[in-house]
Amino acid sequence: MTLLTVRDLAVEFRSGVRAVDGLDLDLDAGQVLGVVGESGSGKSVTSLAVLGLLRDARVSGEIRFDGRELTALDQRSLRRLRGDRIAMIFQDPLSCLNPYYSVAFQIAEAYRAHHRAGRKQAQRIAVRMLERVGIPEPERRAKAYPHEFSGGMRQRVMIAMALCLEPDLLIADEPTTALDVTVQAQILQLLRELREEAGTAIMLITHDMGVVAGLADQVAVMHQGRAVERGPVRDVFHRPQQAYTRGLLACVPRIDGPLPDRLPTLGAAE
Amino acid sequence: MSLLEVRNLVKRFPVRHGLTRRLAGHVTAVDGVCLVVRPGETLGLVGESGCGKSTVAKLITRLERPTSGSIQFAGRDLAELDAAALRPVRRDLQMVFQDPFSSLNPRHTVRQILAGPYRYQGLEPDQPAEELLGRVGLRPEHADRHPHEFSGGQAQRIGIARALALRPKLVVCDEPVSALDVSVQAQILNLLKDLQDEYGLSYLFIAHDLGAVRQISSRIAVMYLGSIVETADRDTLFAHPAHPYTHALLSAVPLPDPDLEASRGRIVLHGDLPSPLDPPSGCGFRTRCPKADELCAAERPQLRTIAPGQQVACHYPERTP
Amino acid sequence: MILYLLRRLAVTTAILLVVCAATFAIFYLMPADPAQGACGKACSPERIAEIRTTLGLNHSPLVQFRDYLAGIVSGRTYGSGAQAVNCPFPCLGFSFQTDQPVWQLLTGRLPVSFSIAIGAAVLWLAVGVGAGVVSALRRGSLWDRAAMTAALGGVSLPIYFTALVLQYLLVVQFELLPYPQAVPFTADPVGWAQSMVMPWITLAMLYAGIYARVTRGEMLESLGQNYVRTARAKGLPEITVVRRHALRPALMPIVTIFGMDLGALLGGALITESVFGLPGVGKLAADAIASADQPVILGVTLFAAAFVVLANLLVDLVYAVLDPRVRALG
Amino acid sequence: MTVLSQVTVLRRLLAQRSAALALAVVAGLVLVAVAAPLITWIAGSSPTAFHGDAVDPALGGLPRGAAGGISTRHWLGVEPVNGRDVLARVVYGAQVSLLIAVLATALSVVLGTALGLVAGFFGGWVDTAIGRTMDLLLSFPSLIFMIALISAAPGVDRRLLLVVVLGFFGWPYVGRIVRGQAMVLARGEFVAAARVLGASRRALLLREVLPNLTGPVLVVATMSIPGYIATEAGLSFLGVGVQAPTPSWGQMIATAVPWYAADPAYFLIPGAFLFVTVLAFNVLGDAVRDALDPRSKRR
Amino acid sequence: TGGGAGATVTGAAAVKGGTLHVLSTLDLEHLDPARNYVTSSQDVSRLVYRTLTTFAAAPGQAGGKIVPDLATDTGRPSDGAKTWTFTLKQGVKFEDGRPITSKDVKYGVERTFAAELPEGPPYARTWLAGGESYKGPYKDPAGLASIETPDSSTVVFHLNRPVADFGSAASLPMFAPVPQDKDTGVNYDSRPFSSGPYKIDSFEPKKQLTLVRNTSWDPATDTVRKGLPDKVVIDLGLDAAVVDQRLIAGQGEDANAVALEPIGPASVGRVLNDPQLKSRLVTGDSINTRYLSINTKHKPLDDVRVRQAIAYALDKDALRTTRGGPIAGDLATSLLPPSLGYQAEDPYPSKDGKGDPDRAKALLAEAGRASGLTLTLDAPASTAGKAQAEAVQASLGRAGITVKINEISTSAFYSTVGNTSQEHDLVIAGWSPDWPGASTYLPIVFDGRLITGQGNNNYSQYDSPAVDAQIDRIAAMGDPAAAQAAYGQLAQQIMQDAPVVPFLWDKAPILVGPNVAGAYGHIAYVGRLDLVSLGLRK
Ligand SMILES: Nc1ncnc2c1ncn2[C@@H]1O[C@H](COP(=O)(O)OP(=O)(O)OP(=O)(O)O)[C@@H](O)[C@H]1O
Ligand SMILES: Nc1ncnc2c1ncn2[C@@H]1O[C@H](COP(=O)(O)OP(=O)(O)OP(=O)(O)O)[C@@H](O)[C@H]1O
Ligand SMILES: [Mg+2]
Ligand SMILES: [Mg+2]
Repeated sequence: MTLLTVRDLAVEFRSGVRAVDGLDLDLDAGQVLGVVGESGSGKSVTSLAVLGLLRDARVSGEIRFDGRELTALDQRSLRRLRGDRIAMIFQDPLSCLNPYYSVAFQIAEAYRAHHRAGRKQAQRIAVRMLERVGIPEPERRAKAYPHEFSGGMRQRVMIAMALCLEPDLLIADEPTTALDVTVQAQILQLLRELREEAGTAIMLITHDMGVVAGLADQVAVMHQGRAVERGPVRDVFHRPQQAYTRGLLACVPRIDGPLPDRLPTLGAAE
Repeated sequence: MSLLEVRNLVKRFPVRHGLTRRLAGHVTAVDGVCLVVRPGETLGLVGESGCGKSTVAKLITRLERPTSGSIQFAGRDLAELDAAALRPVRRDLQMVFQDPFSSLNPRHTVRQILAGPYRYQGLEPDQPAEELLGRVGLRPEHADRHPHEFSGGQAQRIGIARALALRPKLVVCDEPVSALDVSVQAQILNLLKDLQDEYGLSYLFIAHDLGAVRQISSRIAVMYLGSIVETADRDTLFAHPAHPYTHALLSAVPLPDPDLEASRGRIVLHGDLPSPLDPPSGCGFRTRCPKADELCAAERPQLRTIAPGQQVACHYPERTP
Repeated sequence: MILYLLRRLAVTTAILLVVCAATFAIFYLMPADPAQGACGKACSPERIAEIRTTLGLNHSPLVQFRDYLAGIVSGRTYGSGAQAVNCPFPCLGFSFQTDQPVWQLLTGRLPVSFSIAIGAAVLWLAVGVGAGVVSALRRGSLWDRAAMTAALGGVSLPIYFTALVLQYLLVVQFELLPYPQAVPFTADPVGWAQSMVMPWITLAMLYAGIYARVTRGEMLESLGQNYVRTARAKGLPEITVVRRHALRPALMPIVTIFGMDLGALLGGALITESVFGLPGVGKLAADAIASADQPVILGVTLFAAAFVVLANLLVDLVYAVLDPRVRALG
Repeated sequence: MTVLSQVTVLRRLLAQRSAALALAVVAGLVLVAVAAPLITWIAGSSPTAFHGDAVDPALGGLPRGAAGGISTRHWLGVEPVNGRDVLARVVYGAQVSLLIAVLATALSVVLGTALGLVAGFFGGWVDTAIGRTMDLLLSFPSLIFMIALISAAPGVDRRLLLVVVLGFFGWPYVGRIVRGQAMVLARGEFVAAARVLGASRRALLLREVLPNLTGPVLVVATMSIPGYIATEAGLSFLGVGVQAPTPSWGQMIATAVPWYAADPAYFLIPGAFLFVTVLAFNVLGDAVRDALDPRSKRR
Repeated sequence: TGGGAGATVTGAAAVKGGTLHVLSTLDLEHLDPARNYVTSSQDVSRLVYRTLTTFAAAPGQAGGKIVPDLATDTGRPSDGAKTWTFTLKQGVKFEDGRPITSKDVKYGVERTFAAELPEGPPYARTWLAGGESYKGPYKDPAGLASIETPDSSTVVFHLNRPVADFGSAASLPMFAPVPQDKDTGVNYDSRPFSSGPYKIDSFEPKKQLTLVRNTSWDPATDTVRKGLPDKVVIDLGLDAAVVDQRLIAGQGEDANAVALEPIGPASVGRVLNDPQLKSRLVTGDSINTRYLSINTKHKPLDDVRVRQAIAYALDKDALRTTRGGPIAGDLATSLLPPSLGYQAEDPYPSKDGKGDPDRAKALLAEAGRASGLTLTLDAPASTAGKAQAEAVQASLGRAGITVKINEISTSAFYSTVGNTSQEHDLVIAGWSPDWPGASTYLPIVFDGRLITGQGNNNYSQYDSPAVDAQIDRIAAMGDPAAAQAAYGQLAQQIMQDAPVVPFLWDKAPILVGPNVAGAYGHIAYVGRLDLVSLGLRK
């Protein structure tokens, strides 16, 4: 069943930049859609457009979520949807957490925005969520502030916050880019588990082909605001149809396989 | 015969905290590092964020003064020299930085930037800016522009041109491609390789991206919590990592191949890099190591040779098959 | 923490000591000889010499400075014998003009300065911060532009100009208010408020302008933070997003400047008090300077400086309480 | 960090209508100040000549005629009591007020930049010493202090004294900003790059760091000029301004204070000039800051 | 307008009771009788304490008459006016009800010798026998032998020289009684013990002085003070413009208020244009003369022709305008004002007092100064001081004399110009005698032998042996009328040398609230209202 359908999405900023330009995407419930592309290809803008969080921009096209057209919704209904049915985690977990509040408060806050719950109850749920994302000693750590956490733990907090409402869709915008490989592996493992346990669909935005290969079912390759290639992950990786996709795959130095003397580059020299 | 030989390099920083700016202790950012770079080779230095890679680079280029240890370069101990004595040495020892924009003075034109090396060394420029630009694949008319008029890749080329102006023997590259987009990374890696071939340069190439390190290095050193845990030839390291950390690191790198990813066995380490403010006793890696035991807590393993061209600092290295 | 406070207090004392020494040094530049001033129109050189002895002006500057400092810490006795005058701790000397203890003069003036400063602060915080927040939320709107133009106008209006125009309009022309007078709040709250309205507005015009601009800037900054985006993505109501996630961080720098401004004002709003003729610490300073009443000038300068440095200290402590990043490490 | 070229900055500056207007006002004022002799020559007046016939001694020297004695002879009226031409005094006052403000700004910028740069760049005890000095000066009740200092120094040219005193108490504001910037810049990789190339400390300071401070320094300079104009006026108001019969706006307002009810024009005219000038500089300061800030997008 | 003529305001007469408000721009410098030496404080202190003699409570020249106060008469001279005897009235009491004795008077005079209380008049110290060596009652509790108190109501002063007007001097606050057990030294200033109709309820310097009725005061013993209001509240340190505005409005409590100081120039137009306000303006005569002092010791001012040129050049009318125009007084033609009973020709006449630059230029040319000269004027840095300085500058400028203004902060002004080494060429000054008459004026200001390095009052540093001889001659005269005439001639003699250029004989235009009665300017308090006669209409 299709959870999210994006058709001919275009985002134009007031400055005249068309960050997204005719994008089509499809994501089924419980599936992982990897969205890859170079910097500036419009990945983040797309995710924000889905949540209706873009300001100063003209959004056109269709964004259909669970049968509802999001572009037609008013702010109120969108707000109800946010967090509750569509959750989001971002690239830089430190700057995404408010330094003035404890992590449990920030998780509980998300819960209380959509459920009638007392402070105490919400706090308990926050602790449970922290435990679930693998924070050791969750009772004690709940009172801590974001700066007292390492990068990986902060991203776990973000994930806990996103998942406390058991959303249908999790949009993860570069969730591991700021992290070291060993920590990245932990977070990817966590996402994998969550998807299996809760059946949450994930829109995974990244520029790392490896991350997509390890987690996604479907993949969309973005270039200059549109999806130049879409399909099941195996097809796209093993039989890329577009030269752009092939270039993207080839220009990344790998730790396995043959070692080329010179790396192939994407397009002409800049 | 080595160009650069670093022995037991240590750097401690005082750390002050909070409102009171009280001395909270010392961070041992670099804790007894030993490295050798031979003429014409590239030594790759990898490790996680905060493990001390940049500090090593700054110590070698003497942007920081070491707490202890020696840095033998071209027959002299750089650790001992003062600013005036260092100046002539710097002609042979240059550096390329991570952020291509912040490493170029935004107020200077490219021409001024490229004249800097000669000016600061008190030399007459022997290569005009246009020539230097040509070497790194930029056009002569770029000379009169300011850095902000370039893309990240182009700016990094300018940084490389500047480092090469004095025809150095060793170039320390601190994450020169980390800030760049994937497609541009490849171009810079190719350029560095071409220049090495052309001028017989040696590189100390610092990165956290194992793929990039593999692409450019002939030998690789793996760093963890301020120390080198393993050094090996490139192929040996990727084929037979001996230190559990190297092993975990390699297994954590996602491969851009869905089938391989699905089938591969993963070692997922627990926890994060310990704080260098309060390092664990004994082996620095023991808090995350699946093999750790009492010995690891009690005694710090020394770097020892376990195979030709492979040294490791571990009580229980992986066996070479 | 205790240690920190002690160290800060030591630094504070050092600052005050330097302020004190500098002010003292100025006295030796001053053309007005207090002895001659006191001597009046019927004066002989012998009499001047006598007065110098009584006022302790015959000692070297260094000795006078030492005696002065000693007086602050432990009180001191002027003169000797039957006429000895005891000046208890904290002794800032006696006014040459009125012979009153400077400390008593200062504390007597405080209620007026406090009334002015605190009332004005409430007003400008409410108006300035409020307008700044609304402007930031409606960036580019008509409101924003109008508010920011008004703020710029407020910032550009010299205080004495505002004060006199207000007085002309409200008192002379339309007779809405009486001339400001020092009415104690306890004696007549209405009269007190009536007298304070103009000083409040005068100061608030300036500071509200400054605060509106700072608040707007800080709000725009914090509204652009990623955690505000996170808060929205959680589906929080916009009002909560603004209040909890944008305003609170934006208030931190405002706390800093507020502490400094309030500290400076509590030490006397020189121009405002002078224009409206309100006997606060600032007016005391102006009068003391005009009459070369050196002990009073010295006292006021120290007093005002003390308010500023104490406000600084307080701001730092408040910061430590409000900002978990500082608090944890403190 | 991107840096905009001078041309871009100027273009961005002029693109703001308010800024262009403010720039025009400032330019106009400078012109008026410079051309003061010419203007008074055309208007046929002098800033010091008494016109006893323009005032009515029987009424305490109130100007004859409406609105402070505005007439074809005296375009902005005359001062009460002595009948001096207000226009002439306002334009000469512009000269004095602007000169003092600009020179005080220059002094505080030079001091502030030099000390802030050294403090921020070298850090350590140098920074501690300079930083503490700045803290100290900032916690001085400077207005009281300035008045005491100025009234204590007789016989010195007040204009010079004002410049020195204002500049002296003003430099920490510049110093603080420069210090902060210099601290960031000193950690910048381009400074490290110059070090690796063997640059001396002098070269690092002057060639690498200093040019990057022009933006912030320009902003504080533009912002502090109105502050100094207002402070000079305030000091004149409190009786320690330039000496009679030299006109400055503050001193004009100060003498007009007792007359604010009897002859409002006398009070309002220099006040309006002062207000417009300070406003124009403030607008300009804002605009320069916005124009120099690469992040700021035009609304 | 003659002194006090326009003073009686029409309407109901004053009744007893109510609260009188006095609005003052000044601070009362010193209320301690030993230190009280400025006219504003003396005007106020007359409500609080009584002296041996005092001025009559009357407008115009009549106010200059000395009348008995605590004493039964104005003093009985003997020994060729070297011994003066006063007898205290019966029934005079302090505020606590104890009788006032001759000891209290003696102690009060002795206090003026104390260095701690320095500001008072010098007369006791210079005139009383043995005064040079006496250090005051704090250092010298034995007391001064030359003041005798044979019984509790008789006090005898033994002088070291004949003083014809000692009876006038006895009107100074220093001749007020001070009970020794109430003396608090320097702190006595804030609460002098009352012998008059009012006692001090509270006093906050620079803020407010509140006086309430002294029930021990017996009106039967006092022919001068009326003591009508129950309470007198004096607001201090107000802004001059605010005082004017408040009295112009005259609303609320301000209806019961009077100003202590004359209205400012800025209010003159408003008041004179409004008949209602004009009727509330009281213009009192004053014995103050304002003049421009010319430093005769400086070149080329040592040349009498240059000084005369300045006398011709000065635009007295412009100077008067800075003080409010004609209402502020009459242009001075001589050193001694008509209010002291003198009339004299102006030796340096000009049309309407606007100066005669041509005569001045001619005199300068004669003195070989045709090319002009540059002089420095010392002026106090007050609004009025600056305005006057600019007027001097402008008017002398017409004769080719360039004047540079040296602003001196008001507090330092007199000590600076009183320092002969710091004084410049010109000083704007003036003099009020301590009591009507020339004896505390010409001998102090123009006696060349009294020039001192510091604390000098002779700002022109005028040193003429002929004048000094005249001064001595007049001082020895026993007949006051002859002395007065002689002073008149002496003044003309001095004018010929032009050491000073008199420009204004002050008048004090003072506003009173609509409900205040009995207001007139008192000549001895330089035209300020005689506070003891004020009362409220209802
Ligand atoms: N608020 C905005 N106003 C104007 N242009 C914007 C805005 N946000 C993004 N853009 C532009 O839109 C384009 C796409 O940006 P986006 O952030 O989606 O890229 P991305 O694919 O997420 O890149 P990255 O990998 O660097 O995160 C870029 O050219 C960017 O400059
Ligand atoms: N000047 C300094 N003062 C205090 N601590 C420092 C300083 N410089 C570096 N450190 C600390 O030393 C440790 C090593 O830092 P370094 O920058 O060398 O790491 P890195 O390996 O280069 O990390 P990254 O991959 O993030 O660049 C870190 O914990 C860092 O916080
Ligand atoms: Mg992005
Ligand atoms: Mg690094």
